[in-house]
Amino acid sequence: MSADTESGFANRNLAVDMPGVEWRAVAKSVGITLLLGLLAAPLVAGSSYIGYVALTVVIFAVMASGYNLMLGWPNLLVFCPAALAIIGGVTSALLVNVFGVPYLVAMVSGGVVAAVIGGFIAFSAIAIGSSFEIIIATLAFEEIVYYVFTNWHAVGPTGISNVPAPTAGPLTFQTQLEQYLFLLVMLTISIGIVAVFDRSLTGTLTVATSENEDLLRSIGYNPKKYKFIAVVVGALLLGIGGSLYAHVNGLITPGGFTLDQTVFLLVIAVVGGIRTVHGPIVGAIVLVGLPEVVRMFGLSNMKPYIIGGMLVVVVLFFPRGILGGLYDAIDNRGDLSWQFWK
Amino acid sequence: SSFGGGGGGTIKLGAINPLSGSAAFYGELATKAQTAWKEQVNENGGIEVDGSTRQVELVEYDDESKNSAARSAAKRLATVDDVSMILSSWRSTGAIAVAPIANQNEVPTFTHGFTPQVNDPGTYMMRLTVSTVMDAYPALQQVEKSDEIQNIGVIAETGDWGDDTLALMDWWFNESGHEGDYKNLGRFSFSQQDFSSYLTKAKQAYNNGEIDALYVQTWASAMQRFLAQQHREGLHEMMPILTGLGGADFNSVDDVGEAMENVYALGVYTRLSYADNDAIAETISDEALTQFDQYKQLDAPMHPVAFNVYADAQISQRGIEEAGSTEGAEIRNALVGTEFTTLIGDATINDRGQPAIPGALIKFGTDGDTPVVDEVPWSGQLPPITSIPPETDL
Amino acid sequence: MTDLLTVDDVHVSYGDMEVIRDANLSVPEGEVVSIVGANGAGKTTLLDTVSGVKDIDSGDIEFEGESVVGYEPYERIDKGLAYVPERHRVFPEMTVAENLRTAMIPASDVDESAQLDRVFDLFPILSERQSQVASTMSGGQQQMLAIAQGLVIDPDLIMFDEPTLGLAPKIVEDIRDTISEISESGVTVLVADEQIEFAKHVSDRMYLMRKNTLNYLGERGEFEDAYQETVDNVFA
Amino acid sequence: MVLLETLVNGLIQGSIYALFAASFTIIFGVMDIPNMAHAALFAGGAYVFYQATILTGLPWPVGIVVAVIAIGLLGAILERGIFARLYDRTESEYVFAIILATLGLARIFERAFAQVWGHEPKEVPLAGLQSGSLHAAGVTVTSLELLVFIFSIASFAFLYWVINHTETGLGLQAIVQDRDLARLKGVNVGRTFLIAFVLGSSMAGVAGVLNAAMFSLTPDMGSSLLIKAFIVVILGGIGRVVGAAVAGYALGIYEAFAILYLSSYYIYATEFAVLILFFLLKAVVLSEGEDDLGAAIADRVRGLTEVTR
Amino acid sequence: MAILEVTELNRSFGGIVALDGVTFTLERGTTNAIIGPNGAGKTTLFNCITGYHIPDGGTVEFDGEDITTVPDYKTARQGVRRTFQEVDVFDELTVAENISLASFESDPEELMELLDLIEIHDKEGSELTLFERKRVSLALASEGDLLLLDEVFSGLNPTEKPEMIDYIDALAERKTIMLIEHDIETAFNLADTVTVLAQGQVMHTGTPEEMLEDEQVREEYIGEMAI
Ligand SMILES: Nc1ncnc2c1ncn2[C@@H]1O[C@H](COP(=O)(O)OP(=O)(O)OP(=O)(O)O)[C@@H](O)[C@H]1O
Ligand SMILES: Nc1ncnc2c1ncn2[C@@H]1O[C@H](COP(=O)(O)OP(=O)(O)OP(=O)(O)O)[C@@H](O)[C@H]1O
Ligand SMILES: [Mg+2]
Ligand SMILES: [Mg+2]
Repeated sequence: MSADTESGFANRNLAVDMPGVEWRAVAKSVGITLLLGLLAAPLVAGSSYIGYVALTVVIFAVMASGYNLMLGWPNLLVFCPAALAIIGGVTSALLVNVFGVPYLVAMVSGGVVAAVIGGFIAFSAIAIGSSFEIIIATLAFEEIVYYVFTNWHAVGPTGISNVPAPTAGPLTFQTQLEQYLFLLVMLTISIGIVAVFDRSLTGTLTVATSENEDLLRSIGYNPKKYKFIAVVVGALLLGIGGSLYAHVNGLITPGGFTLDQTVFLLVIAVVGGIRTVHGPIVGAIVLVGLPEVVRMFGLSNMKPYIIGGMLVVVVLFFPRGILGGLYDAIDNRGDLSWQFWK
Repeated sequence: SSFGGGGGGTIKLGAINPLSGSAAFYGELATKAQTAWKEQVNENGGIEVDGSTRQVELVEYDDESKNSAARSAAKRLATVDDVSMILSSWRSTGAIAVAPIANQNEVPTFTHGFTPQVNDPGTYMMRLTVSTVMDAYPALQQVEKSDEIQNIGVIAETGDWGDDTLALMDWWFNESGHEGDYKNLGRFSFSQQDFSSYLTKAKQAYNNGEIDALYVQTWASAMQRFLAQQHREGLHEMMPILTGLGGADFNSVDDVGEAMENVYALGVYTRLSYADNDAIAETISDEALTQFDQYKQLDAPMHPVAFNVYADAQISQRGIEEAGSTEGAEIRNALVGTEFTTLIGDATINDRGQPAIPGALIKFGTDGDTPVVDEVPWSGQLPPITSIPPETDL
Repeated sequence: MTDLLTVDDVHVSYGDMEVIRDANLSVPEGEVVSIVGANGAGKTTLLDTVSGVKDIDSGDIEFEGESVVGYEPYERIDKGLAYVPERHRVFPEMTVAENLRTAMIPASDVDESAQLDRVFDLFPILSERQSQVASTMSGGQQQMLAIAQGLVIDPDLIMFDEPTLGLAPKIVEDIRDTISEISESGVTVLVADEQIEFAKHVSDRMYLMRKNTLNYLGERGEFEDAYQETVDNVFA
Repeated sequence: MVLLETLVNGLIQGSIYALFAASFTIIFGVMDIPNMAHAALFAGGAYVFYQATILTGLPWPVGIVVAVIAIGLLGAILERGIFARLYDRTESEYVFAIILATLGLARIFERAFAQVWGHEPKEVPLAGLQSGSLHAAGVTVTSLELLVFIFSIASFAFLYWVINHTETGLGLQAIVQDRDLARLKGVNVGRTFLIAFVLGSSMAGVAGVLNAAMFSLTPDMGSSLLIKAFIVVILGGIGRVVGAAVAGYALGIYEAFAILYLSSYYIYATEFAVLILFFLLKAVVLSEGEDDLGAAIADRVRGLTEVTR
Repeated sequence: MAILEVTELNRSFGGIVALDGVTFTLERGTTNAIIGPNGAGKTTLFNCITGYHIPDGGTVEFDGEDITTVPDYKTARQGVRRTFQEVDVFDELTVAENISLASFESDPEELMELLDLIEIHDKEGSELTLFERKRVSLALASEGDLLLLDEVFSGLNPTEKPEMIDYIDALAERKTIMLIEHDIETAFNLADTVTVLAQGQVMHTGTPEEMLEDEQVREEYIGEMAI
């Protein structure tokens, strides 16, 4: 037994691994996303409805990945992901529509602007500290963003319409399949960013902030820094997600990015599995897909009961979400070979 | 159309109704009116297309009062269900979300949104619904005509309809140089419960001689709350309240009782509810009244919004029959510019999807505590207005 | 002399893990009985079961001649059974005074102000700091508050889990004296502690808890040798 | 004159916030349950009352009693059936769990109300109080407004007494701070929490009746009040009854004056901005180890005067 | 050369004066005990030295550098490490992860060897016994040059105490140590110097022997039992 443990320890050689990024794990996460995404591509061909749904799934998966970074690792209950997303979306739509900036530049700018605002939010949230106060302050911020956009002439209550489809240099992603492939690349990059974060010292330290700040400080780390990084990177992804939303749908309206949307992103993140790299994808598939299934079975009338009931059930029986629960079940079985995709 | 040609196949028509969320009340009415219409049509054999009559099949989706859901419903109706028309889509932002899909897939869609933003020439978004700007027109006429009312205070919602209203006021009084003036007394949110502070402000303005009447822009249930409250505070005793559709078309005018005293409101569909009043009856064509009598036989709601939805369906049917086709583009061609008679009266729709429909400005009074029509200061055709400043003058 | 508390053939487990096997204990009225034993031996668990916080698998616990199995902690406290848990657990955001008032909720017939006077007499610092929030007190001060919470309900039997943890030697002496005092005033005391020196000093009888089993070491005068023997055997 | 009237308007608006926030104070402020379904309980009370009085024809006092019992019972079912299973989760898991579960419940309830009673806004007369009015110093208020004002003050007074001067209140605070220790110290944890939740729910039910009587009854009648209630409870200082009451009225009065003088879109935006500033300020003023804003400010002031002396 | 110089340190909370002009010096490589009644200000002193609390007045110099207002996470990097009175480790991380997180220069494996943690390197923090937790928290603090240990012996049983003494002795070979302790015997065994803190003030400083002989210290603080 003890010999076993010792060799196990030597194999893991944690002391050396800790500070760097576990690139192999990251590569697996990214690879799986891309692979499964490509396998789903035939469904998207033509202008099929399921393809349209798939686009929505991917966009929400990107946004929820960003939100998951804030919720899952530092456990900060920031309640304004929708505001960050629309900031990214509006920035990018205006840059393209008004200034004729190339799409990729506009998208990244949208992300960056959201990240800068995210920085202010992170700063405030860290200063405020108490979780309920953070919830309310960020909710208030979201309302302010809503008021500002609805009253700003460039946006207004009816938002920005006629937002052109995404482009990359000479490529224009016009058909559903083209858009899907482009979105898949963006999702893969997002998952990569989250995976790198998860599998690095920074990620570990960010988790540690939610557990015991005093202890973390006593061993020489500044918890604020790690919370800050998580929120800013999360905001970046949310901003990019907002840009994808605006350009794929051709439209972005402030009314669509208020508390409802925030709650939707929260539900995606939690149902999928907080602090799991792929949780947001699973959550987005379930929550964007479920209404379609409900429709297919002609249960539209029952939808509030089905969604509401599902939330209660997930909370009661799968507190770590679908993916978190799955990992736990696999862990408990002790079958490590299954963990390759974690 | 999966059944192929001939008389056997059904005609598929879509509907996007808010069955839950903030606009659910309208969704509920729409569903009932559309179902009653469908049953009536099918009982009579169906819609006649190119020599054969075909049964109507309705595919309805809930838009949850949300734009994203409205959009995916439209996409589904256009691509999966392959409907010939969409009988209803709600809210202005909802219409904006639905418009690109309707246009791309060439599915004529009736909307109950009020925004001019979907009114580009050639659009597939059509309406028999009054836009915000049309809404205030008769009231402004009244200001023009009346000696007592020179300056009005305006209370408007936050959001695009309120913006449109204030822009119209600005254009009417300041740019076009109509007599009188307006004063912005504040914006409130649709979900507002309490109007006391606005009422205080209006009273103050009235007492200072700054305004002679109050124009309130809002819709249905908020208007109902507003009227009830201004009545409790005795505002109606001092000055008239001017308003658009919201003041007359909400759920049940009777509920508000005495509060309707001294209210001027635009009646379009509401006129039918007051058809037994002589002054009102004069504004409604005989043909419309006959159709309304038939409507009353149906198991459909006696509510102005339901009348409007029913009229949409009527026009859709005529459009399909006129076109002799279930192809969206042809139906649209048939709809534009043709004069149809519906239960709300004769109406046309222009190339921008905007209607010209009959309406009246109703001044309410009360009999005991039931509201009655006092007089009808204005009636006639409401012209299509698609932008601010309005392109068309009355 | 009657036994105020008896524990009969009690078994307790956490999930599948049995942490107390067949424990038997009697605490005669008016005496000080202590349980010593290493970390994780099960002392806390035993006190938890007596207080009603933890359920037993089998066996019986009698207090004042009646079985209390199945009774909730608040019912047992009302019968006069106080419990001071380990590691100075107090309500962190309550003030000292609120902590004491909370402790008195389940005790239906005590003279509140007299009891407060008594504990303030014992720990003057608590009297000075009545409106200080408990979490801002020093570790030792919190321990004093925890002990005071047990005493204010004027119990018939009071159980202390590691009462001297984190207390300065001088205060430990005070606690020792207090235990003797309350014992003399007729209150029965059950102490669980690793500090054998302390236990030796205060106890009339002693038990040793070792690897989930409870062994009786004897009365004052006997248990010193018995303990030494066991320590020599087990820990050598 | 206008000032007085605006003040009265503010107090009325504040009473409505306070009315809703009072019942929320015990559930969210004291028990730490961010119950997103609270607005549904609020509307539920009004629907039960509507069913009992208007549709069934019972006299209004009976209607109130029925509403209290029905919503209290509903609260009991929620507490036992759902919340009780979540209490031993870690803090952030608990917050997520409660928020999500109650969001789910809110949807279910709203839908159920709509299916049973329809979406149409309902007028809910309450003992003819809407029409009675009082005039004094040139200000008019309806009897109902006066009742709502009195009721909201009374609610807070009652809560203050329950939380600070009863064993239930003390036990409640103990449970929230350390559930296991509270049980160990003899607090009847299950019963205390149940009582408090039922109390909060019933209060929400009655508040709903009053709100429906003042305005109109719809399934989502309370949803715009919910966020205000969060603000009020947190501004007042979690768990502080007097703070919540003051915050409720302050918010109402602020809005009344803002409508009069700001006359812009920005009333709510400024309100939220002030809120954020308040939190930041509080975070700056309170340094480590302190949790009482009043004391901290007093401390700062004392420090200043000592330096200048 | 002095590794730590504390001069006239003051800190109060509201009206409570926790530290009242505390002055002392620690020599490099020594082991020092702080004893004193409950509420004397011992933990607060640690908090002020590390920068967890910023003192109201006075200075703290570490290695000749003024660190009075340097926040704790920076002083930790400079070499001032502490344990907490409430034993803290990261519950969700394994022992090995805990320790590698805290080690910048030292070799985590060596540290685990020293504190006998190799066997349990794979256990998560939440699964540890008190003694194991104490050892891990000691390991977390071991990176520094100056280790501030807050009641590391409390709650340990008579067999564990000697082991803990060995661990601290081993660390003391390389580090300067300052420990708060209520167990006089253990404290005096380990310490080169003893400081008595009472009501926020340094009452006495000296060798353990001197302390034992001091009437006042014995009477007011140590009592007769502990010896
Ligand atoms: N909540 C729990 N869940 C699972 N096991 C537990 C729990 N509490 C205690 N145990 C286990 O029960 C056993 C007895 O623990 P207990 O706390 O009663 O010991 P103790 O003698 O009081 O130890 P100490 O001296 O450290 O306080 C230990 O092995 C412990 O790990
Ligand atoms: N955050 C705070 N707010 C108010 N008072 C405090 C705070 N922290 C400490 N105190 C007070 O300062 C004094 C010193 O506390 P400290 O924790 O330093 O004592 P200590 O010497 O470590 O005692 P112990 O041996 O009991 O742990 C105590 O009276 C305590 O109540
Ligand atoms: Mg124990
Ligand atoms: Mg201390």
